[in-house]
Amino acid sequence: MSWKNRRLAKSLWVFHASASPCNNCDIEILDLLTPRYDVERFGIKLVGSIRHADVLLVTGIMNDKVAPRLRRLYEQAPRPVFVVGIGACPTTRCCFKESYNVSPGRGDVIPVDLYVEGCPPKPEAMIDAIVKLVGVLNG
Amino acid sequence: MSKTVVPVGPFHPLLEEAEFFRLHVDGETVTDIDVDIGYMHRGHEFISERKTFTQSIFLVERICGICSTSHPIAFVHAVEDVDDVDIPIRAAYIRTLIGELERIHSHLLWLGLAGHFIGYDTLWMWAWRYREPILEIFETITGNRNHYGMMRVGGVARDVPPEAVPPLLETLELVERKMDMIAKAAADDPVLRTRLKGVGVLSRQAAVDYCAVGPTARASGVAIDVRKDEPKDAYGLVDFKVIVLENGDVYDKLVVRILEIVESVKIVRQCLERLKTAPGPILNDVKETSAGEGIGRYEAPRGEVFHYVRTDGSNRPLRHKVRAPSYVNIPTCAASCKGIPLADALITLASVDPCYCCTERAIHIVGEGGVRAQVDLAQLSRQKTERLRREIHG
Amino acid sequence: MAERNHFLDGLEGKIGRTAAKKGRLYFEVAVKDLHDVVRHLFLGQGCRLSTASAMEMRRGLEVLYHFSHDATGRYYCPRVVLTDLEDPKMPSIAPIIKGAEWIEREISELFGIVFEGHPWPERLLTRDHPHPPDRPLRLRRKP
Amino acid sequence: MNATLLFDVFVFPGVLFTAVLGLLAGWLDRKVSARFQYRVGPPVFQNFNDFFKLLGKETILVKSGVPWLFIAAPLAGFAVMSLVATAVGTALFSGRTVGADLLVVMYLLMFYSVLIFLGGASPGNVFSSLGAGREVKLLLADELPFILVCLVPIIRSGYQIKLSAILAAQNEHGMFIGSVSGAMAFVAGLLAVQAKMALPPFHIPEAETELVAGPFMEYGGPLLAFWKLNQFMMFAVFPFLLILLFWGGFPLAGLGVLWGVLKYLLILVLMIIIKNTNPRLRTDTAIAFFWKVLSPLALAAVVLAVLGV
Repeated sequence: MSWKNRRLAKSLWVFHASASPCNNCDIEILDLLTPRYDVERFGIKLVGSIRHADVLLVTGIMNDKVAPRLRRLYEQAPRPVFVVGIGACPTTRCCFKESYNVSPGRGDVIPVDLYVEGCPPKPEAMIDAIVKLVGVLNG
Repeated sequence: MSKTVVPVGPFHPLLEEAEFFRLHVDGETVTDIDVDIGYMHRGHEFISERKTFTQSIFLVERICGICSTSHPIAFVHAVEDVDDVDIPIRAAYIRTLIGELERIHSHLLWLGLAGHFIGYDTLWMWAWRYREPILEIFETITGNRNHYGMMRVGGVARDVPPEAVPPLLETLELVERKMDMIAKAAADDPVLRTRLKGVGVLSRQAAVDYCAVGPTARASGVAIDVRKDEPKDAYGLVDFKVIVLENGDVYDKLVVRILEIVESVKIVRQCLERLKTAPGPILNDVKETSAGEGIGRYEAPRGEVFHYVRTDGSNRPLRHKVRAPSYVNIPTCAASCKGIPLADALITLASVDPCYCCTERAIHIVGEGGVRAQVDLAQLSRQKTERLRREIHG
Repeated sequence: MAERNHFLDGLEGKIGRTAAKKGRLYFEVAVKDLHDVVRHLFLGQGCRLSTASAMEMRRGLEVLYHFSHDATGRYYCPRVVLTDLEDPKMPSIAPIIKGAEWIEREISELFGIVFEGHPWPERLLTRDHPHPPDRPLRLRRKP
Repeated sequence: MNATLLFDVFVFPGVLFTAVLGLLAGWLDRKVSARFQYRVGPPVFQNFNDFFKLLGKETILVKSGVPWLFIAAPLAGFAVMSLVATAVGTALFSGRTVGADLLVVMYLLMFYSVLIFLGGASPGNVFSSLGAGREVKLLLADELPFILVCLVPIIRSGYQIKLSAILAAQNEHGMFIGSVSGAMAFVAGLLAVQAKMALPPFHIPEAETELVAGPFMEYGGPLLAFWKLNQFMMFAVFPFLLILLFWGGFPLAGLGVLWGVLKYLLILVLMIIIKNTNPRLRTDTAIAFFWKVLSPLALAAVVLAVLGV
């Protein structure tokens, strides 16, 4: 099994799903692909279709309207797939806690494997999170 | 070919945010557009009514990530408008400095994404490469790449020490040189010109009808710019040009934004020079605001941001209405996206530089019902998918 | 101040209580005169509809339209008060200004105000929402 | 006889060699494109990692589509691409013809585009059927110039259609690219090949930001691995085809190898430069470009070739 994991660790294809964020984390994710932080060095590529993806990057507080669609998106991804919550929104819904549109106790929309803190998290923090994910894969 | 419905969104590489456009397509030409927003709203006005003015600034900042200082400036203008509060000269310069730097980084961001949308990744990488120094300037002045938390009612939170100014000027020098290179790569490239010229034209009359604002309106010949119409902060003291072009296609929207970047660099340089010498405090502390109404507006990178605040004497707003520029710019796609090929429709949607999370800060109050059962949500969504599939294969 | 009155001189009978501030003018308008005032501001003087904000007050539902006169940088805000809280009705200005469609759909969704003559009176933000809250912005004060 | 045939098909110029060379050429393309964009670019074995990772993933069959066609298309595509590689490779390297001449190669390449169309249309997905439709439009556009371009070496080598015969004619009379018609045909052929490989500015079927992933949207796991492998094998097959038809082969003796490798790299770098300096064209502008610009150029080359210039 570890050979397959090592292959997966070296070529993580990322799909970006934005569930009602303030789109700052989305821009920081795109920042990762640009010359300054270029994650293609680790073999990470942004893919257009969920079928091609290994890692599902979720940003935002997953409000009531987008939650069922996010759930369906998660079910469409071929296994093994990891879910990474980017920013403070997926973890604690930071300043939108009292908002109307998220019914309390919605932690069960999709199982999140890795949280990256920060509003928005610095690109270096996101790369560090990816390295930890790769470390977990390599066992 | 039967009339098919191309669902763009909610998760689609064209849009960083979740949006749902149903393009009714006949063959390759788009006949009708049905915009379904609502995936993004988090209820800002509902929450801000429970926060004091200073707390609410941090909330208002998170309405939109890429124009994250336009909303606080407009909100602060609204609160100051209730009592006609004046701010010190140094604070005015710092506010204009932050606002213009954000215009540069936001326009560069859109320029890169426009290149990405039409498959021209080299332009994307170049534009975003020279956006990084701007974010570095932000990090030195405010401590964070976005969400700066700089604005306060009556002034600014942090000062720009005079010795920090010279390195900022050098970085600005580098960005200005590279901007000419990018402007040449984008504006004079023949293939890009044929791809974008005459695409998704928004006529002047349509821009006036839909009350469009910002670069979308200025590219169609409507000369409106809050910085010139109602100069607040330091916009009265710095000199700059308002760029207005005529034929309103995607190519003109590109050129308007590039020229605006050049203007912003000039404004930032003037602000930095004067910050070296302008003395005085950076905050007039406002103890309390009287009852009344206040309108605050600011020229965000995408157009005029409008905040309306009604106060009843306490330090919490009674009513706080926010209207972002994309709220009026996105419907213009109904006028400019009809009858053109699918590929053009998508770049025209993106040419308005839509920011959906701004558009949807509306408010609701949670219904009395308890926690919604997980089952019926998924079930409702499945019904909709069946309806959509029948519609597509209808 | 005189210059501002000249701006609205075409509407003598229709202007109620006015409150003027630096660069802003709020004035009350009756429901039936709304169309004339909007036509005068939008078509006559070339103002741009920025947005409309609704609010529930003790004396009724107040809808405040914000018109920006870009040449001079001033805001003109006609205010309409609807006393009937149970079933508020208003003439829609969308036929005159296409840009007002979205804002009127949003207000009707949040406040329950019915805009007569609106080309497409459907929900804006809570369409296909699994559990759309009904008229959430009303303060639930029993009339 | 069949032992060497098996060796040809499966090892040397056939599957194994083309796959490895294709994946390395694909890496070179990604690396040079990254350098164009001031980026560092992926490590050398990135494409191999991607391929083996995709093999390990789960395959999802779409209920609403045609499952058997959904699976058959990429595998048939792989077979077609390895056949073309074998035919071109054996003629190029060892001068033997393995039962395939230029007409068969042209037919197989056209059949590969039809396979992409079938693969895209089989699942009922809106985006992939639109992408499949665009694939056929692109095929319609670039097929005419490609056929005209292939006519020129046939005419210049005395109406021979055997690949080895074309190569032999070039060894005697000198490379076709030297002549005026040969050079024009080579330029037209380079652009037609750029469209056949769906590289920018002609990557219209797989426009990532418009149609998500075009015909390959519903593919995941091993099937997607084969589609990607086919695309990378094209990086090896098409430059070899151009070298064979216009540049006088790839002798395996002594100094000739260096000259052959240089020709291959030159064609590859030309494609990468075209790829990185042009945005995507719209379908109708692409068709207009091929029919109004490239076809007359190729037609002129054919006329000149007939006149013997």
